[in-house]
Formats: sequence, structure tokens, C-alpha cells
Amino acid sequence: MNLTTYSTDPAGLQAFYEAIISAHDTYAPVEKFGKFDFTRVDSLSTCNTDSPIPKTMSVKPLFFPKSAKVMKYKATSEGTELTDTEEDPLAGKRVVLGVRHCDARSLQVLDAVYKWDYVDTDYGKRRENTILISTRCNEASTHCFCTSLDYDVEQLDAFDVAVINGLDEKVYLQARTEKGETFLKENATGLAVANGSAQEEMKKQFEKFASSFRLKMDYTEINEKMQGQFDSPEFEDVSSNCVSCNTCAFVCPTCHCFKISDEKLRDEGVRYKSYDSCNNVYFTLMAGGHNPRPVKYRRWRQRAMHKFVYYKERFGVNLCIGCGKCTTSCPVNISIFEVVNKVAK
Amino acid sequence: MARVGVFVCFCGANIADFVDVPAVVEEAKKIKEVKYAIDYKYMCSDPGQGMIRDAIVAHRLTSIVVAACSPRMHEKTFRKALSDAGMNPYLLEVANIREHSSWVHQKDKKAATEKSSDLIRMAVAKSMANEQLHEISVPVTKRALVIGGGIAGIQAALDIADARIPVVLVEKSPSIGGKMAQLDETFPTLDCSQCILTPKMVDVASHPYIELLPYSEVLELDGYVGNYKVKIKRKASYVNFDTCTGCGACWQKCPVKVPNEFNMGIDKRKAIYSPFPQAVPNKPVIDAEHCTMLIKGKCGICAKVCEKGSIDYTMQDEIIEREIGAVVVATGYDLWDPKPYEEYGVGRYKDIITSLEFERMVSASGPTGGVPVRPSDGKIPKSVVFIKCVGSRDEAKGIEYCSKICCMYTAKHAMLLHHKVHDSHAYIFYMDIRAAGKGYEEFVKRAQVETAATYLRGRVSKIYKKGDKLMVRGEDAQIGQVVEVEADLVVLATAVYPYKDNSDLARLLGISYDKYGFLSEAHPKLRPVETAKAGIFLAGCTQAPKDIPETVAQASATAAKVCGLFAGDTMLKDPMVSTVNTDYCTGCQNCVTVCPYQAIITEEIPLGHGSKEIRTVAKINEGVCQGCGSCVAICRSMAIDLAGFTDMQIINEIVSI
Amino acid sequence: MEAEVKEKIVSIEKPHVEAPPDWQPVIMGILCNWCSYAGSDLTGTSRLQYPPNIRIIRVPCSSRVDPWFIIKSLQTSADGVLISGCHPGDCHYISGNYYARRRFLVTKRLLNFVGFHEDRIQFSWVSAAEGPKFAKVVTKVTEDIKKLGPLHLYKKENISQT
Amino acid sequence: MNYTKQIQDIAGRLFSEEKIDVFIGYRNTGFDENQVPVLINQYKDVDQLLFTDKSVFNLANYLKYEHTRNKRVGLVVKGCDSRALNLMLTENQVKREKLFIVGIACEGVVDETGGKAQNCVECVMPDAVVFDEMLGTPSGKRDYQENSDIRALDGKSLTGRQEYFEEVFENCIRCNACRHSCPLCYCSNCCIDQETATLYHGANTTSSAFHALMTWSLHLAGRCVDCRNCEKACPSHLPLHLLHKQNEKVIYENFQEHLAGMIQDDRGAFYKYSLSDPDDFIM
Repeated sequence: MNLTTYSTDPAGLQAFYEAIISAHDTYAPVEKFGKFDFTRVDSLSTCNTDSPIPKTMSVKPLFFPKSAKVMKYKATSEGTELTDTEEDPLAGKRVVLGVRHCDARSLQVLDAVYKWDYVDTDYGKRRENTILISTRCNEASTHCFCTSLDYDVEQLDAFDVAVINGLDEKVYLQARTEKGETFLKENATGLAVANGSAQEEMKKQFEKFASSFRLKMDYTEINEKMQGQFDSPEFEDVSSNCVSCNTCAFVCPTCHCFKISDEKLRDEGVRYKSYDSCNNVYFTLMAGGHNPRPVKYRRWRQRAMHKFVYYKERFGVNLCIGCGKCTTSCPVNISIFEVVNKVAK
Repeated sequence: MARVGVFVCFCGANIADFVDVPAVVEEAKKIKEVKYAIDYKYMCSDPGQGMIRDAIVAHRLTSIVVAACSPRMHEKTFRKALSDAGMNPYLLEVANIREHSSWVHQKDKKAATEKSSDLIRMAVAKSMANEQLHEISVPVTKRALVIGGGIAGIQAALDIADARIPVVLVEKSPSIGGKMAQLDETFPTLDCSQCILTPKMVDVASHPYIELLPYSEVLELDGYVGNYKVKIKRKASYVNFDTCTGCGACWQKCPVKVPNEFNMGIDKRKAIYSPFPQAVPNKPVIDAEHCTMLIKGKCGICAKVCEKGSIDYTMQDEIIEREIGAVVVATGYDLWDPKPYEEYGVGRYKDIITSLEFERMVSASGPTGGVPVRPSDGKIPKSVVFIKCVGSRDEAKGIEYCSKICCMYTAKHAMLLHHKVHDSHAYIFYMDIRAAGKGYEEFVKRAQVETAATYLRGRVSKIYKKGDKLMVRGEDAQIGQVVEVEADLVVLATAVYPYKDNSDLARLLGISYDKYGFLSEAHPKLRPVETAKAGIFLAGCTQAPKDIPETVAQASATAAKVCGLFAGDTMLKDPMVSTVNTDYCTGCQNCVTVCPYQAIITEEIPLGHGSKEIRTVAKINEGVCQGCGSCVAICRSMAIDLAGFTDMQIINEIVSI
Repeated sequence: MEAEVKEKIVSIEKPHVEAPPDWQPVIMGILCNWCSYAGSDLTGTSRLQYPPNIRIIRVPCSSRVDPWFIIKSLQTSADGVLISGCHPGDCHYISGNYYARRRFLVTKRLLNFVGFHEDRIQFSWVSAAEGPKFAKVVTKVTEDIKKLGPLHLYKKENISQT
Repeated sequence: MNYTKQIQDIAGRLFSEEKIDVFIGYRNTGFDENQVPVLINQYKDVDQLLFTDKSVFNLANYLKYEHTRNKRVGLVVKGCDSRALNLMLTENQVKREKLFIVGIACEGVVDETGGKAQNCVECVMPDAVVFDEMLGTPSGKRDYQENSDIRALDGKSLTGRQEYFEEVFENCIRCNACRHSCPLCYCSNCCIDQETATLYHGANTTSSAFHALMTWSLHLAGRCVDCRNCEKACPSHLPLHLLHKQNEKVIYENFQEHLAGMIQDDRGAFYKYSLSDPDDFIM
């Protein structure tokens, strides 16, 4: 596989983006109520491809929306008839701009579960038809710790094209997958192929970026120590000021728990698959009334253990990509980083 | 699986002419849950009900929808049909396709048909959430409370007691008898009021099933139908009724004189008194406001003269409690104060009196020995003007309603005047003569003929004094002229007005009253003796102006209601009451605040299964709950639901069209 | 002089789609059992005619009406809601309609605030004797809502159309 | 506004006198300027406590959870927080004798931009209305003023408001953070999670967001104390205060009621009535 790197300047990048927007269904961060959502855009001016990290929501809703139709049914006096839903609005060919590396990594992590024992075809289709163009950050945000986790941020291939700032106002566009390579060939017309200094400049940029992290940890140690911490009294302590608001799970790029609900009207109904959260009291409530996780610390234990132990055991990767979105969104700023470090002590 | 049967009624032509009934049936059959649908000419008829009964069995139906007239009309009928077929009657829903569709959309059959189908769809949807309900049985305390010892209270108490149901009769004055005891003779037969009333009063006193509590007031009523608790204040009488023989020595010797209320203040009574000679119980009480012994601690004559030593100046008010199952309110009326009629000189001229004062004067046992006299000089009046509708039917100064009895008693007064003062002449100003009643019109005619009284149709505009006479100026509408009549005495037929503390009593009992203070019946036609609060009934003028026969009839009707209520050991109540799901209840007690019947109390339950910690939740007293649903709508956690109108039922209806 | 020029308040909802020519509104009527339902029965017995768009739900008292029912109605098939109870002071349950009155005002204003035309949420006091009034009220509400056109805000998806 | 020392002293005293089991206050996050709530169980941790104008979160919310159930709790409340606490007391959610309330005569907290928060500018009662010990000098009740956002929206056309709110409800992801962070949403089984709601609005669609937020705001009508915990928790940064302030305005203007939680045993406008309530909107 031979992946090309192109070189341009900020103006050239803008032109590249504009060309994409005019040629493809394009999604990019758009500001709404002070935060940035990945939304379908028609012009570059309405979006911000370099949206601030703490205020940008994840790209997850483009692949796993907050609510999606699964099927429809219609009941008549003869019986119940099932039908497929109308066309999936997210299944078309599209390009996503301004994705962060961590966010893109989350999709790689999710692929594991979505293509596991049951293959989610809707998700697969959405993934397949999407070109991810990722911007590498220049500086870590307060709650970022992606470099401390089990993936190579620098050489990540979770997205198709990486946009990396070089020296002297240079910008490099690097294909990371074959899909990206083809895409760049078709769309990066007029851009020069980068010269020899590109690799070095990109490396420097990464080193500068990597040195800007406030949070650092050794994930192998965490993974190892967490295993024996199921009964850790720390869970009670770290969850004491949690308000069980579910925000962390809803904004988390890797959280993928969902609920199934049938909404009906007269004799017809739609089955929906919507976000849910293990922080919700109802999440484990059983029909008989028993709830194995009625209290906050047990739910927090589940959250932390799932991210750093269970998922790792099953799929070999952590279910946390260190984006810090949960901590930013949390009304009381509970940090998953702090939690696992305290528990793994 | 739900199996609903839909029964669509033609109601003869009432529905069928404007709604395509077979099409509605076909439409109903398309609904998933409907397993059987049929139409019939008259669903409420016996064969119609038979169809329902048969179909329930034949098609194993789990709920029934009848599309017919308003549920307010035949819901009970159809519920009975369900019961007869062995099905819970509350699994019925009625789709109102007559009042709400065929009768109001007579010009658009298509729309009416569509709407009828929708109404059926809603009823089917609602019935999906219907649950089996069972009438609530509430234990009954078989004892009645009668408030007021006038003729209404006496009659009610006697009738109930005759059915061997204990009665507590509470009367605020020292003796029962009420207004009727003050009357001389009664229209239209002119029989002596005392003669017919006093035997009943004696019956009350001696009846083994009646507990008579004179000189007492109701303070508090708690509980609900069949299970009330009443607090009664027995005012201190300062006389030990158990030992007092009613000999009268005390009141003969008492030096304090007080205007006599029984005689409308025409003469004086003593500070220790029995209101009238035939009083029941015939025991005196001491008027604490006037007795010098009680005010200043001096005198004590009555105690000295009492041979039995029954006088006890240290006696205190006593509060007693009784458990009762039903209440009859018979607090009677007062005469309306004619003060606003300034042009009549009310209050300025002594020789203007009210009808009840006249009644006392002409009474053989009255203060003037049965002869009417002028209060100013004691002379016997020769020319007497009676003015009717003083207050009544006068929106400007008085009240809007007709007091009903004034026409009759004024005719009677003319007759009594004629009997007592043969050379007198009566002038009667009237607006109309309303004499509807058995023998009433004949009585008025007889009065007019026998007394030759002058009936003048018109309102009096002014009364002024000329010498020692009163000049009454009014219009005679029949000749269209202003007339002036020289009168020795003017008698005002003042309006019947509710007893002044009626509204306070109503609030205390938790029943409603109108703007005048008359207590409101549950339905003006069909439930004229019940109040909206179950187990409280109305008798006599406390509800509206009435004459004696009507009062007695209503009193007996209340007795019938009370006896009906007490017929079994328990009483059955509509199951449409609120229920609390304690799992969801947060114990905020907002429902307790909004319940108009105080039907919600709190209880403590374990926090969780087997838990030692407790939490407080709401609890509905089914006997009290009337099923309004106020609590349901304000319950944020939806812990309360109203049987028969559950959230699920209503939401099902909403989303079904 | 305050020269504040206020934006002219135009009380029209944003039309989402054109109403089909044969469109008829659906109005959810929630009536209390003792006054308004009885009044509507009287309208029937008096054979007074009114437009057939209203679908009536019987509740014991206007205080049984949770604002939820209004929201649910507007989110499903209804284009408008009419809630009717006893006149103040006439409540069969003493005080139910007073509690209801407060809730209704707040609900109506809130829905109007978020974009519903105020004519879509209407209330009336109709006594058991006011058959003619009920016919008049329903006629007015129907006309008002016909003028506004179909409601599309926050509707629960109409499943058969998608 | 800095009561760090006083609060540490009080908490320390309460622990040493064994009057409380847990103290709820604020501490620094340790990595930025923000403060987060902290539940302290022992004397040695009291030096974590602090209180400045960044002590934003309404701590009354923690009285809903298992950590404080049946325990003796000390907590810090500002004016708005104390009003919420007052309502929780009135609605029998907490027992007064189990609480030690440190009331603050609040001078206003800051918002994200560092300026004085809007709800503090419009605050009607900066001083704690229920407390055992008061810190600072009370400045007293202030006049009610209409929320500036409401005024701006009221000035818009109906279409304008409609478009604005359509975007609001579209952006709701139905995480329910608003209700979980609200001290007055203490129901153990929220009506939105019950069958009557989920059968028709169970998914996270715009329609069900509208349904849920409307129901939520009507359940808080006459009870919301404008602490804006909900807005702080909302990951979509939705202007949730608009719904509450609108209800508050209608209630204040029409029913002449006290604002929520201002006096004890006042349950809010929906749980009482007046014969003279407006009737002109009813046919």
C-alpha cells in the first residue's frame, strides 16, 4: 500500500474543503447553542473545521444516531405485519471534515462490537460510505489523554485522510487508508505531493502536540491493576458527587449502549434504537423489580470496568480513547482519568 | 388477548337516520382488537341487552363497547347487562354516537358516520386499559345526626327513629319547635300550630331512639359517608336537667328581664327562662349574658328557690362526640331584615311590624293574649295594611327569589285579624297572588270573601306618619292610580332568608351553598334532598323557602334516604376512586393539599422490601374519595391513578384517532 | 418619548406544508362529566348543529386534565384542543376547576411561547344547561383552527405516511 | 465573595462535635479554575472545602441520593439553592432536623465567560432563606424582573419563536441530564420513563424531546428556583431556563404568588388557587 502525502497552505486547504463541500455530501462541525455538532453543510463558512476540542461533540451520531428506526409494524385483525423502515438517511456516500484523531479512533473501537457476533449492517454501511478527514490537534485540551492510551495517535489509520499542520504555514494532507488515497487522488487535484521534509515536520508537530498533555498515564498498568479492583472501595468515593445525569455516556464517542423502544400510534408502530446509558438507574432494572445496580457506585464501577477491563478482555482494545468529552460535559467534572487512576492505585 | 365486542345502536331512527350504522359496524370490525361487531335497533331494550349477554359468552369477549346514546343515559343499564352475563360491569365503554354525533351533525351523514367510527375507535382504545373494578363496601355507623329541631328536624328525627335507627337531634335553642312553634294557626286549614306540633315534640323527647341535645351546636364533622364523627358543643345551661322538674319557681322569682326572642321581643322574659310554656324539654336555662349572678356574682335567687338544687352556676360548655353515619341538615330560616326599605320608615315607626311579630300577637298564648295591638300605644288597630314581597322578588333592594309562603300567610293574617278584631279592615298590597297548592287558592278566595279585605295590586312607595296614623302610599295598578291608605298598623311580609349561620355550617360540613346561604342540593330536580357530599341530606327551609307540608314531606324524604343508606351493614360505593402506587409515590403530599375531600392521608411503609427504614407515602381513603381526579393530574410521578379514568385510558383515547 | 420600535408581532405559524384541499381539522375535546359533558349532551338533545371535527373525551372533572393530555393530543392527531369544565363556583367537586384554570393558563402560554398559535389550545366553561353555548364554542374553535391549517409541530411521526 | 475559611471552620466544628455524618461543599477540580461539589465524610478532609464566586452547582441536588439518605448532612446553600431546599423540605423530601444548613448571603456567581451569571443578575433572593448559620451580610429580597431572554423572544413573531424552539428541541439528545441535576426532580420513577410516556415517546426523537421537556417544565412550573443546574448539565447547552422563566413569568404576573421556595410550606402555584385568578382566556 502506497499512501501519498500532499502539501499545501491554509488557503489551499480551504479551497480543498470547499471543493469537497461542493462535490460531496459533507458533514462538519457547526456551532449550535455554543457547542459544535457534526452537521450536513453546504458551505465552508457555516462550519468550523478546526472547532475547539472541549466544545465539539463526537462524530458518533453520524454512525450511531441518538435515535434510529429499526423496523415498522402494523397490526390488523389478521395479525401483525413487519416492514423495513424507509431508507437510512445516514447511509449515503459522504465526507466528514474536522474529525479529531481520538474521535476517529472511537469508530475503530466501535467496529469491534458492531462487527462482532451480530453484524450491524446499518452501521457497517454508514462506515463504508464515509470518508473521514481528520485534523490533528496542535495542542491538547485540559482533559485530553489520547496519547496515554493503547493506540498510536501519530500513525493512526482510523480515518482516511489526516490534515497536519507543518512549519511555515504549511499544511500536509496524508492519506491513511486506501480509501483515503483514492479520495485524495480524485479530490486533491492541484495539490503538490509533499517533499522529503514533510515526514520530519509532521513528526515535530506531533512531538510538540504530545508534550502539551497535562494528563499522562500508563494504560498497561491501569488495565492490569483494574482487573482486581471490582470490590474497590474507591468506586464509592469517586462517584460520590456524581449526579447520575448520563451526560458522559451520551457524549462519549465509544459508549454504545442503546435501548429499544416501540413507539406506537393506533395500530402501527416503529421500533427505535436510541442511546441509553449505564449510569441510568433503569438501565439494569429487571421486569421483576430487581435492580443489580441501584446505587451510583455500582453503575460507576460498571462504566470504568467496561471501558478498561471488560472490553479489553473481549476485543483487545480499551473502550476509552482519551478524548475527555465526558469530563468536559460532566456538570461536576468527574474525570474518567482520575477515576481509573484512583481505582487502579 | 383482548377480544372486544362492539354493539352499535340504531336508537330507532335517532342514530340510523343520520349515521350509516352498518358502515360503522364494518369500520369497527377492522380494528385489531374487535372480534365481534353488530348493530341493533334498540340496544337498551331487553332483546338488545340479550344480544350483548349472548355475545359475551359466545365470543369470549373481554370488554364491551356500546355505541349508542350518552353514557350519562344508559351506562348503568349496559353495565347491568355485563354483570348478568357474568362479566365485570366496568369492562364496558360507551361511545356516545347519538348526542355527540347523529343529533348534532344531521346535515352531514358522511362526517357523522366518520365521527361515529372515530368515537368507537376511542372507546375501544380506552377499553383496552379498562380493569375489573369492584364496588367498594364501606362499613356504616347506623346512627343519624339531625341538625335543627324545627318541624323539619322533628319530622326527620321521628321518621328515622321509627325505623329503629338511633338519632342525635341537635338544637341550638333551649327547646325544639322552631318557627312553627311561634305560629298561631296554619294555612289553609287554620288548625292550631301548637296543637299539631307539640305532640310531635313530646314524641321526640320520649322516643327511645332519639337522643335530644337542646342548647347545643355542631362544632366539627370529620369522616365520610357512613363513618362520620361529629363534635357537638353542649352549651352550659347552668341547670341540671336530670334533677330539674320544670316547676317554674326560678323564672318566676328571677329579677332580670330580657326581651323575649320567642315573642319577637314584644314582651320580656327572665334571665332564667324556658322559651315557651310547651317547650320540650321543659327545663329552663340561664342566659349567661344577662344573669347578674354569672356576670357580677350577685343575686343567686334562682338557686335559693330551687327545691331540687338543680341550679349550678359553675357549669361549663361540654364537648361531646358521636359517631354517626348520616346527617340531616334542617336549620330552617330567618326573616329577612327589611332595613333597606327606608322609604317605609322601617325602624322609625313603631307601628310597622313583621309578619312573625303579628303572628305572635294573634297567638292565643302570645304576649298580647291573642289580640293585635299597636306597639306605639297599645291600641287595637282597626285599619291594618299588609305589604307583601318585602325583600322578595326585589332585585334592587332585596333578593331575587319568591319566598313562596307570604301570599298564603298574609291571607291567613287577614283572616286572623278579622277573627280577633271584627270591626277591622285589612288592606293588602301585593304583586301577584301565588296560591299553588292543595286548597290554597280556595283559602285565598275564602279570606277575600270572609274578611272583605282590600287587595291592592302594586308596590308601596312610601309610608309616612300623619298624626298617630301611618299613611301608606302605593300604586293600585289595576286602576292605574296612586292610592293612600290610612293605617293603624303595617305588617311587612318580609322575605324568607336562610338562617344566618348557614354558610358557616355549610363550610363546617363541607357542603355547598348558594349566594344567599341556602344549602345546595345535589340536583335541583332529581336529587333535591341530597347534597353533593354523600351522606348529608337537606330538609326544610335550609335548602329553599317552603311551607309546612313541603317541609314535612322533604324531612320524611331525608328519613327515607337515611334509612336506605343504613339498610345494610355496609354500603356500596362507586369504585371510580383514586389509587396510589406506593412504588412511585415520593411522599411530597401535594395531593393531600389539593384534595377537596381530605380523602388523602399518609402512611409509613418500609423503604424497600424487608427494609427497616421507613418512608411516607400517600394513602387514599376509598370511602371519602369522590373520584374527581385532582390528585391524579397534579401527581408528578404519576403515582396516583383514577380507576375508570386512568392516564392510560385517556391517553389511549387521545392517540387512537 | 421612547422611540423604541418593536418588531411587529405577526401571529402566524410557519406553514410546513400546504393543507390538502379536503383537509379537515381534528379537535380533541376533553369535557368534564358534570357540566360540559352534560352540556354537550344537551346540545344533542336540542339538535343544535356544530361542525363534526371534535372528538370528545369524558373526564370526571377539568382538574383531572393533566397538561400532558394537551401535549399528547397536539403531538398525535389533533390540530387543536378544547377543554371545557364547569363555571367557576359550579364545580361538582368543589374546587377542581380552580386548580385546572391555573394549569391551563400556564400551559397555554407555554405552548404559545414555543410556537403554537394560541387558538390551538382553547378552554371554555360550559354548564350542563348551556347546550347552545357548547355548539357555539365548538363552531368557533373549529373555525379558528381551520384558519390556522394543519398542525405539524413536534408531531409524532405519522407512521403510515413514511 | 470568599467564605472558604468560615466554611472549613464550620465543617470542622460539626465533625469534631459529631453533629454531622457528611458535609457537602465545593472543592477545586485541581486542574482548572472550576469548582466541583464534594461530599466530605471526615474531619481530615475539611481543608478541601472552599467557597468563592465559582461555587456554582446547587448542592441541594445531593440530598436526593443514597449517600445522604438517613444521614446527618451539613451543606452550603446560596439563595437559589436554599429556595430549592425549602421546597424539598415542604415536599417532605428531607428532614430539617437532619440538616445543618450553612446559608450564604450570595453576591452572585460567575458564568462560563467569567462575568456575573444571568440568573444572579436577575436574582430575587440572594440570601439563603433557610439556614442554621449565615455567612456574609444579607442584602435582602429584590424585585422580580422579567428575564431578558424571555423579553427578547416575546418580541419575536410566533414564527420566529417557533423556528428557534424547533432547533432547541432538535438538539436535545434526551440524556435526561437536566432532570437528574435538578434538585426538585427527585421522583424515583419519572413519569417520562413510565409506560404512559414510553409507549408513545420512548425513543430519543425530536418529538419525544419536546414531549419530555414540556412535561418537565410544567412539572417545575411554580417550583423552579432558577439555579440553572439543568443548563450547566445539558451537554447540548440548550437554553432550558427559557421554559422555566416563561412559566415563572406567567405565574408571577397572573397569580400574584410568591416565587418558588421563598417561604416555607408554600408548595407552588399549581397546588392552590385563588377565586380571582384570570378567567379571560376561557370562553
